[in-house]
Amino acid sequence: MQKKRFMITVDERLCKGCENCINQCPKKVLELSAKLKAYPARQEDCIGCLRCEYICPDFAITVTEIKGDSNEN
Amino acid sequence: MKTEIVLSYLRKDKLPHIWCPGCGHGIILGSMMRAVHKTGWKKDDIALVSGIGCSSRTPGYVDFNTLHTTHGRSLAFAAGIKFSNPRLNVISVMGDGDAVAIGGNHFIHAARRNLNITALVFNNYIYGMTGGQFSPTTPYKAIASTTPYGNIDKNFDIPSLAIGAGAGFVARSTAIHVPGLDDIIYQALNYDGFSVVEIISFCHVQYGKRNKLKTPLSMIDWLKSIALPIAAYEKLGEEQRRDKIPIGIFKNIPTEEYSQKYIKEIIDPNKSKDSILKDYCKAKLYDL
Amino acid sequence: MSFRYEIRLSGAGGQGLILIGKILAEAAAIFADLNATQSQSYGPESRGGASRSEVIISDEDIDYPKAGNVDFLLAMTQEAFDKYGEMTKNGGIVVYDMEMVHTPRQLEGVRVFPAQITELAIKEFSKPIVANMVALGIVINLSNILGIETVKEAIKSRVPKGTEEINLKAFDLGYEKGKELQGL
Amino acid sequence: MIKKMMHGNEACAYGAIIAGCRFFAGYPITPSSEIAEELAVLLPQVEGKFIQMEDEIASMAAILGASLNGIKSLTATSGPGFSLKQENIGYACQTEIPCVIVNVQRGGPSTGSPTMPSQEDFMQSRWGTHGDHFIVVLSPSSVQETFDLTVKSFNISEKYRTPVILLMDEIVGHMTEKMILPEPGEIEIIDRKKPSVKPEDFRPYENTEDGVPPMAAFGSGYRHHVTGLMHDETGFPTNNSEIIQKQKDRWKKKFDLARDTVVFTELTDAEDMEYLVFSYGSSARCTRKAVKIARENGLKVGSMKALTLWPFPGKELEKVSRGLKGIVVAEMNMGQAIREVERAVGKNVKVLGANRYDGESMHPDDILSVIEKF
Repeated sequence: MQKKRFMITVDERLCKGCENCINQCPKKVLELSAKLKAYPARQEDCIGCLRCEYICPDFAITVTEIKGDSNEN
Repeated sequence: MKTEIVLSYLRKDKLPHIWCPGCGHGIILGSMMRAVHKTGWKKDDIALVSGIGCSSRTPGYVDFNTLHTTHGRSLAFAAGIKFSNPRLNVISVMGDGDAVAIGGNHFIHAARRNLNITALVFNNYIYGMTGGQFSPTTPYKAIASTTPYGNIDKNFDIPSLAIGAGAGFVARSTAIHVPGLDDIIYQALNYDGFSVVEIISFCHVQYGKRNKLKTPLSMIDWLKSIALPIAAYEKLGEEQRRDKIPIGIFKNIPTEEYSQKYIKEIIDPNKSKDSILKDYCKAKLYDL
Repeated sequence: MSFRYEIRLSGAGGQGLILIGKILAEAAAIFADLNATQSQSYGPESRGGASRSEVIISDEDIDYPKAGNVDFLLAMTQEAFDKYGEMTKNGGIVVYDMEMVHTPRQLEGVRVFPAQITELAIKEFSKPIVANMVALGIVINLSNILGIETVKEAIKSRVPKGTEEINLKAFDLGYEKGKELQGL
Repeated sequence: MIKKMMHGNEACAYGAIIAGCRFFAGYPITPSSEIAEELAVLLPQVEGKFIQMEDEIASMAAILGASLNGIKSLTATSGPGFSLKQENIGYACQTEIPCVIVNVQRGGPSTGSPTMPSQEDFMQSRWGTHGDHFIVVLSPSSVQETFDLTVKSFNISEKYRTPVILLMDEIVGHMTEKMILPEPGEIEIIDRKKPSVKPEDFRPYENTEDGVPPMAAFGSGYRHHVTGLMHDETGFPTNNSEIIQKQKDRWKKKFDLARDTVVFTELTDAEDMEYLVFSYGSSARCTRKAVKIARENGLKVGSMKALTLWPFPGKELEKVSRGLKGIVVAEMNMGQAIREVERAVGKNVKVLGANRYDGESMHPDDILSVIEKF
């Protein structure tokens, strides 16, 4: 079975750098940038559990499944 | 994916919200919006009412008919809205002090009266906005700005209070038990009568910093360690239950909703009419 | 020449004095095309506390709605008699219920009529509750301020549905009693 | 035309329903309870809603909730309840929600004299809630006026988006007298103006020409935010001092423009008067009697009855005060309106108070004895 792949986007206007997402990610995908905003440092490790999305109090994170990848076709 | 749904119900130009970085309230707001989405209600048909406090800023961010009222009075305003226009879906958000201190009387009577209002109590154990004074839910011995030597007040158990006052749907969850919280709120919204969901939020800024839980992470870990499903909680002995909080649905029984009862039992078109009103008030002014 | 007639109905709460006050006022203002006001004072208890109902009847606008120069006093308790007896104007009428007022004082310049009111209501109707209607009949007869038919119209419009007959009968009985009191 | 005997509280209930009121929330309190009792009977007959709330604060909140749905709403109370309602009366002022609050006054402070008449809430009716605000207060002196002014209260509150206080007193509330109802078509009924723009262009606190922004009902498609915080034209909270001032200036403009349409007074025996008795509510009836007696005794006395207490009819009073030998302010309190009268007429006319505050209604002698003092 093909491993699902995900993309994490962080809306920097909304992110307050609280680190909730970073702390709750089981795969340690996210980190805090120099601008004190969360960013997906290891996006390829994301398993799409959505914990970051649920725990973000600021609606800054969106996790989307990457579809239509040429490898899968 | 989920964020898109949440944002579609928010007034995006009002974001970012005023809550502190990491605050549980934002997490609850997201959960609420996903639950509302699941009901399929139209934004125009929802009234979201609040009182005063951090949680009560919620309506400002939500694209419904929104009302930010006076301290403790959310449910009283909500009663007027729901009873006068039962077509509207009415949600009332409150903080702990808002709901059961200054608004305690409205809370118990709303539960007794049983208008179809969903009361969501964001309980962060503290008066956050005013600087960390203790509330009626602040745990025993906890430190607040007005309990510098530890709290000696007994605290309210909100679900017990709601059940005692007659609410038909009573549940508790926490800000960190998402997406389970989505489902509990959804069930509360769908309940035809007065429903209460106590949602344990967290305030690391005012409560946590005084009680050795000064980061969101430490508060989240603390909540994880104390919250457990009702069934698991009930298996514990009395000693073990101390410092634990049962979460889940405590009560969910069908009841007869107040405004429907009023329409059915009080507004009787066959009743003989006052002679003056017959002549002066022919027109029906609004739809029931 | 304008006239102003002041009636004070006083006794205890529960004796129905406010109701007969309203009937008097309605008879005057609606059925007799005069002007009338009815006002009251009462204690916080709905039964037993002092109750006072005042009716002003006039052929012109009633500015001051409180009784100041009482033409007619109905006293249904000893306390009412003691408190208001002497405040009745010279040439006025005082009727008191013999059942309730045992030590009537002498009142100068006033015609005083002791009447069986509650007793009559009990004897004739086994219902002390209609004593107020008996009293009303006496008031109408002695005061001669309103026509008997206008008062009956007002009684019919004010008393609870289904009780018209007994109330009218009690009123008639009171009216006859009034004649008797006047020695007619 | 219907002729009917009613007491003031009953007339208020009928006036409310005929004005279009379809929602009442209240809490029992003497001497206003008959208003609630009447409406509990009558409102369901016109498919309106009656609710007895858990307290006065909740009652006030509930009527505001209903009014936000576009439904004309009423609450009724007396002094102690009026004190409790002040919190949300302030909210109504801040958010400009139309509503009518009846206060059938009793003696105070605190529990005071529940069954006895007074006019001690004159100042509280204007300044009961905290903060700068405007409010309209009407006061009837008869059952007929109670009916008429109840209808007017609703009209004013709808037209100007403001709470209106109907300040009654126990005498008027409990007095039964004849009332004449005009034909249905002859009673003017005003409804609030609704937005005509598209929902996305709706500004709930827009600075309109008359200062009165259109009001959209909840559920009507014009989703908006209502808050007790100072807000901008869109209804959202602001700390911008420029915007705060603009909003408050609009309130002022609104009430300045409305002023002459909401101030009602009645002047009698004024042509040759040398003395004027100023009064309101049931004291005004007593004044009429006092004036008659004074005239019989050769004194040239006239009277002004204020049907509107706030905005205070100072302008009207000032106009007729020139050249007078004295003004008596007759009120059942220790002297509240008298300060406003003094302010209006200045130092040129001597102003004395005829005050009664023993729980009994004012007597013509109370006024006559003061006229003698000039």
